Order: sequence, then C-alpha cells, then structure tokens
Amino acid sequence: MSRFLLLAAAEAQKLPRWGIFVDTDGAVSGFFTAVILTVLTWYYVTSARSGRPMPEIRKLAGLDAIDEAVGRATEMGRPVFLANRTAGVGSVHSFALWGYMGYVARLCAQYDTPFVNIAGSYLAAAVNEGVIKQSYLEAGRPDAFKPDTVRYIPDDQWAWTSAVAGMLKRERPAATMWIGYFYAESMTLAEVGAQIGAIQIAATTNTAQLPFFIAACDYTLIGEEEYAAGAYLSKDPMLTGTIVAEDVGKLIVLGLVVLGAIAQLISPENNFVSKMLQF
Amino acid sequence: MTAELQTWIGVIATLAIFSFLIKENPFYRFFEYTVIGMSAAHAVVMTWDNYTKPFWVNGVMKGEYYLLIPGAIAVLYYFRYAPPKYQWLYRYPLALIMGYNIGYSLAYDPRPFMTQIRGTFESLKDLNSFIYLVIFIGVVVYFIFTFGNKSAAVGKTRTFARYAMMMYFGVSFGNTVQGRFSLLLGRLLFLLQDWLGLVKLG
Amino acid sequence: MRRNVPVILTTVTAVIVFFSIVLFKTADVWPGRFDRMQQFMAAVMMFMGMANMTRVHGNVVLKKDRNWIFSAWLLLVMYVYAIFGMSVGNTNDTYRWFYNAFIPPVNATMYSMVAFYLTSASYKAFRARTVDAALMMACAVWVMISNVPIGDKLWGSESWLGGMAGVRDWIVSIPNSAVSRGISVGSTLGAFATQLRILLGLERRHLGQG
Amino acid sequence: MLEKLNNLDSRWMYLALVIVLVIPIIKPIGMSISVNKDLTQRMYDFIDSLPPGSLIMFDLASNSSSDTEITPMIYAVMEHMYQKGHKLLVAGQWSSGLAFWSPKIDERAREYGWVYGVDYVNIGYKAGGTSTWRAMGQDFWKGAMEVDINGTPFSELPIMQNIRKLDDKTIDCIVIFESGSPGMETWITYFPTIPLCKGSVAAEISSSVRYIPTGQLKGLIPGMRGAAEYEKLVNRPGIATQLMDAQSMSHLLVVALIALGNIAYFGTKRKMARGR
Repeated sequence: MSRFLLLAAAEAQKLPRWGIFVDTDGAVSGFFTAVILTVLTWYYVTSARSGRPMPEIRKLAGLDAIDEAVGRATEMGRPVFLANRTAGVGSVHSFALWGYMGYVARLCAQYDTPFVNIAGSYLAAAVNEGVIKQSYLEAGRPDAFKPDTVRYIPDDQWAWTSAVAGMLKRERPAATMWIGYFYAESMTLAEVGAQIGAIQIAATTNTAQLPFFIAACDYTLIGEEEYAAGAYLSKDPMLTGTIVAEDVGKLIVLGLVVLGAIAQLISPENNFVSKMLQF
Repeated sequence: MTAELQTWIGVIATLAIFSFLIKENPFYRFFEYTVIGMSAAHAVVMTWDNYTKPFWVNGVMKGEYYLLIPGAIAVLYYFRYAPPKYQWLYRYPLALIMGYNIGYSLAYDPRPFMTQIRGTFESLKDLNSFIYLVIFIGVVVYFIFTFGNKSAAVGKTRTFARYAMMMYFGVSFGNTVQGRFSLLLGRLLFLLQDWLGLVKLG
Repeated sequence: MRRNVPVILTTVTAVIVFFSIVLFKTADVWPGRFDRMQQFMAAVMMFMGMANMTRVHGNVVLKKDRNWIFSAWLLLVMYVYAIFGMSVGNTNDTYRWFYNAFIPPVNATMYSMVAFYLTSASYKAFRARTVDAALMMACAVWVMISNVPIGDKLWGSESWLGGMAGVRDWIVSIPNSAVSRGISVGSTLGAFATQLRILLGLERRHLGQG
Repeated sequence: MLEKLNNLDSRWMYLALVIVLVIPIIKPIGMSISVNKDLTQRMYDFIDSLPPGSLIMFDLASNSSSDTEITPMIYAVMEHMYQKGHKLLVAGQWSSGLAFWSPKIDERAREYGWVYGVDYVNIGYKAGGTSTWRAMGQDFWKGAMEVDINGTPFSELPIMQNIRKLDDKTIDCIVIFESGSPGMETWITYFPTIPLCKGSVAAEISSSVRYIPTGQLKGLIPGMRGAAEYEKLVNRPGIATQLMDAQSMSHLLVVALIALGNIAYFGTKRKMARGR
C-alpha cells in the first residue's frame, strides 16, 4: 500500500517543465530519448558506411529457417504464404514486414515457387505489390508476378481470418509466415496451418499472442526479434548499424535502471533518475 | 418475422462456420465469400459516411481549404493500379503518410516508455520487487542482438530469461483459455437458448 | 524525382510532425490539423481495397478458375452492398438488417472456434520435449486449474501461500509482469530503430520497382 | 495403440469439448470461487473508495464477440455503482461496442431507476480516434460535437452541464472494457492523470498486469472468472457465475488432453528407442 501512497505523492507534486514543452509526464525526457536514439543511429550508420566493421547479430533460428521453408515449398510444388492483418502503411510492422517480404519474394522467384501475400490494409497491399515486383525484378523474373500475388482481405478481424483459413485449406501452402501484430486470430491461423502440415514461421510483438504461435508454429520470433529481420536477412552493414544503435539504447536503459534502483534504495524521495525520466 | 429470419440466418451461418472444423466445404465457402464481400463494402461505406462526407461538408466547404492539398496528393495513390509508366506517382502520398506516422510515434511513444522504465525501480523495497528487477534485466539482455554473443555470462543470462519468458507464455496461454471458452459458451448459448430454447440463463 | 523526393518528403514530414507535437503547448492546433489531413488522405484513398479485390477476383472469374462462381458472387455482393450503403448511409435500417444478419454471427462463430483450435493445439504442443516446453506446459496447466473453482477445491485460497490461485497471482504479478515489461521495452526500441531506418532513408524497399 | 493416440484426429477432441461444455450449461453444479486480491479486489476497493455521486466513465472498447465476458462485467460494475450512488457517462472507442451494449445498459439503468441525462448519459460513438479524445480534453462539448447518442444536444442534459473537460477534475474514474486496440493506451498515453480501471478479456490479462504496480491501472477484472468474482463482491450472481461450471469442465478437459498427449509422446518415444 505504501508503494501506492508514494506514487500518489509523486503524482501530486508537479514538476516544472521548460516553457515550450507540452506539460505531460515524460515530455522533455521523451523528446531527448528520441533525439539521442536518432543521433546514435546516425553515428553507427555513418561509421558502418565508412567501413568500420559492425558486430554480428546473434543467431535467430526463425530467420535461418526461411530458406528451408521456401526450399520445401519448392520441392512440394506448393505456394508460400506471408500474411499480416493489421498493419497499414504508416505502421512500424509494415516497415518490418517489407524486410521479410523482399527476401522471401526473391527466394521464391529464384526457385519459381508461387508466393502469396495476404494484406488486411488496402494501402499496404498497394505498397507490398511494389516490394514484391522489385524483388522479382532483382531475381530476373519480372514475369513471375500474378494478379493474385497480393490479396487484400478487408481488415474485419474474423472475416479476414475466415478467408485466410479457407485459403489455407484450399491451397495448402507448404510454408506460412505470420509477421506483424496479430490478435486472437493467431491461434486459428497457426493451428489450421499446422493441420495442413505447413512449415510455419511467426513473428509478433503482441506478447498476449506469442504463446499460441509458440504452441503451433515451428519457429517463433519473439517481440523485438521481428524488427531485426530486415538487417539480419539483408546483411547490409548499415542496417546492422541501426541494430547496434538500438542495443546501445538497451544498455543505456539497463544503466538507468540500475542507477535508479541504487538511488531508490538510498533515498526514495529524491530519486534523481526517476525525476529525470518524469521530466 | 424479419427478426426471426435474422435469427435463422444467424443459426445457419453459425452451423456453416462450425462445419469448417470437420472439413472445408462449399457451405462454409459461401458464407466466407459473402462476408468478405460485405465487409469490404462496409469498410468503404463507413469511411464514406464517417470521413469522406463529413470532411468535405464540415471541413472543406466550411473553409478548411488546406485539406485540399493532401486530398489532391492522396488521389495520386490510385496510380498504383495505372499503367507502369505512371505508377511511381503513388510514392508521394505514401511518403507523406509514412512521414506523418513516424513523426507521430517518435513524439508520443517515448512518454509511456519512460513510465515503464521508472516503474521497474520506483517500487523497489521487498524481495518480490528485486525478483522483478532481476527478471526484467535478464529479458532486456536477452534482446541485445550484437554485444556479448561470445560471453558465457550473457549466455547464461539469456537462458535464464528464456525460461522466465516460457513461464510467461505458459501463464498467458492458461489465462486465455478461459476467455476462448467464454466465447464458445456464448455461441453455444445462442444455439441452445436463443434458437432451441433449451436453457434460460441470466 | 522518383526515388529521392519521396524519401526527403518522408523525413521532412516526420520532423515537422514530431516538433509540432513535442513543442506546441496548445496541443491541438497543428497536430490536430495534421491528424485531419492524414484522415482526409485516407478517406480519399478508400477505393483502393475494392480495386485490389476487383483485380484478384475479376481475374479468377475471367479465367473461370476453381471457385470462380464464388468470386463472382463476392464481387456482386461487394458492389451492390457498397453502392447501396453509400447512397442510403450506414444507419439505414435495411442496410443494418443485412449487416446484422450476416456479419456478427459469422464473426462470433469464427472467434469462438479459437476454443477448438486451442484444445487441439495444446494436445499436440504441450509435450515436455525440452526444458522450455516443460516450463511452459507446467505454468499453463497450473493457471488453467487455478482459474476454475476446482483449483480452490484442490488447494484453497485461505491456506498456505494463498493456494493455487495465490501462486498464480504471484506468477502473474511478479515474473510475468517483469517479462512483459522487458519484452515491451525491447519492442519499443526495436520499433524506434525500424522507424529511424525509414526516416534516415536507409530502408527504401517500400518505394518498389521502377 | 500409443502411436494412434499420438496422432489423434483433432475432430474427436472437438466433439469432446462440445460435450463437456453443453452438459454443465444444462445441468449446473454450482461450485464457489475465491476473489483475486491483486486484481478484482483492488478494482472493487478503488471504486468503493470514491465518494458517492462520483462520475465514472465507461469506455466500451470491445464488440459483440466478447459478449459473454464483457457483459457480466458491465452489469457487475453497474450494480456496484448503483449501490454506491455513482453517476455514469457511457462512451466508447469502438462504434460496434456502443451499438451492442447501449441497449443493455439502458435496460439495467431502467431497473435501477436511473434518469437519463441526470444519473447517466451516453455520448455515443465519436469518430476520429485519439485526436477526438484529445480535443475533448480541451473542450468536451466541442470535441464531442455537442450531441449524445440520440442526437440530443448536451445543453438539454443536466448531467452534461458539469462535464466540460475530459480531465481528472471532471471524471473520477474511467472503466474501460477492452478486448483489443484502440484501448487503454489512449488513456495511459494522453490522459495519465485520470484513474483508470479495466475490465479485460482473458487474453489481455497477462500483458495488462504490468500497469498495476505503476498505478497506471487502479484495478482489473480478469475475464469471465473476474466477472464472477465481481458478481460475488457486489452480491448479485449473474451469467458469469452460472457459466463457471462449464468453464471448469472444459479446463479439465484441456488439462486431461495435455496429460494424454504427454503419455502418448513418452510412450512412443520409449518404444522407438527399444525398437532401435
């Protein structure tokens, strides 16, 4: 109970903020977080560009499995599905998705395996088409694009799911990839996919849905691992640089937490780390 | 009568969808395609009624002329389905929307993030809060991709974090089971109570 | 003009929107206007979805592929319902009647089917092959039993450690909540990095071919 | 035998599930439950601690799919508000949620003798997402287009005269009934000062509890079980309590299946090892 009283006291006492900033908790510190992360990223990208070696990204089994999955689809002569329901063009999940899509579409074009993308946002469907065409072009197979390669299904959760479940049973893909933010449909998608015997790779940051993907998929990328794919798959040192910057960000977070914990033990009322973050 | 017809369609739809559990069949397919068609239309109708029309009538017509510029740029998006020569035009509205969203989340997302970090140490006082802190640090270390990949200590921390995460997923799974059965109960009640009238609850 | 201008446009827009939100004390003049502009853009683009579906299913119908009758039916339903809805409005009784007759029952049934899939998935997935799987299974089983009255019968909440439910609550509020926060801290940073890749023009895949 | 069990057809499990759910609905057993002290009890205590006549806002961020979980929660919280004499403002981030629950809330309100516009009000769905809510933070009337769900102007509703701004001085507590996005993030991000309680569908419990120690959430009703607990706390058993038996049986089925799966797995593994 005392914990709550303390918090209530902290809330009651308003911190003075710099005049031009919006008067909300974390307005100034949040601003600096964004700036610091941008500067860090810029720094590591520039040093990667100038040829400084970047550390390697640790092994992510789910991403290594993509080649195997596409290979099996080729052997069986069945399509590869890659789907996301919620992400629009402004969503960070789409940004991550395009990394997977470019890679998988290129592999599929090389092996002459049908590739299907199912999108829940009509704006994203249009962009996905561009990403896939570009990959086909790079693989030297611009003719591989079919009118039904990118399928928009309206983003009404269960209408979308019923359509995808139906497609899974009718077209029996050998590999399915569920990338991005999913809600309760995760269980249906993953289990129907498992029933048709597809190799399944899932990646989501929705912690509530991760257990279902873990239960029914062969490989699951947990949380943030979803975002690392673009850099991991392309092996582009500059993209790796952004991951290094992000890791430095994590080290800063850890440092702040440890420092904050020490300050909390010494004097809970005057915890400067806490005040700094609230500022 | 019409309400009754609605219930009957509901019952048939329910049974058709459930039949998918046994086998994919035309009965299911009919409802699948009908509902996709309807919800695609519904999405357009809702956007038309809630955005396009009010924006035009209450916005542009009432003097918010600045809206016409993004509106005109947005039209370029349709060039995605134009002949290849003009397709590149769709990149302009795309660039604007992406820029807006990136700026928006870079500005807003750090604020709750700060509260979350503060929350890890501000309640530090008993054994539980120390366990909390240790697990939190372990999980953050698990997600560091590039540093310490050869260090044994980091490796052990990651294994520990992985076990903690598996516990989390187990708990999360177990808790969700309840909700999913609630939903199925709801559907069974629809069949047993509203349609067949076998039971009466609530 | 074709590739660099969109990249610059994205960056400039992002920076302007960012500062308008962080710095404007009257939070709703410019950020609000940007919100409206973005919403209006989305409203203008609303037919993109129907365009895609017309292409996908129209192609099936033209080629008389498998299930072409269903595709034709889909297009018919979509156009009739959309034109009807746009002319009478979504609050029209007939419009609502059709909506309520078809969509909620299908949605609710589809949703409730998750319970079946969950049952069969837990049969196949929760096998103690590895330490990871064993831990996940043990926790899932524990929570499931303690979530229902039987758990209270087995190990009551008045007894030592608060019974099954007490242990569950401890797991939920301490390790569980720590993991959830750890993952979300990582995802937030990961999302930042992903957005910065676009902001700094490093990732240009979305610009597509041509 | 064990190999067969190892690859048991899912359809048998589906049949078993239907059977264990239907029987307790038709013939309930009626087992008692305990109240979760960290979640449900905390929310009950918070709402209980508000002085009589406080204004509580409902945010219906869900839809008819979550009917069986959310409806008993809404009823139980309303019952509590009735006992304490709180006032109610109904709003919603999901238009489908408002369309579905508004009639049910009206029905309960009639039972309690609440007068519309005095004891409770329903402002209806407001399009525009978070920017609309933020506008209501500046000026509630203007942001909400000055009309309620039936199109009645706010100026004709006595309760609205005191609701001029969406902030902690006007609203004493927001109770969100959520099953997805947009949801509590709206309140946590843009309105952190207004106390927030959550009626959560079961799937969202694990990812929401982290907001409890920080005080971003004052309490939480975890799923249908939580609804049954709240029904117990306010002393009015309802649908959730009645369906808990079916819940018990289905949970036991899943646990039994997991056990069976492991027996089959280890059995076949040993056999294979011996065969080799």
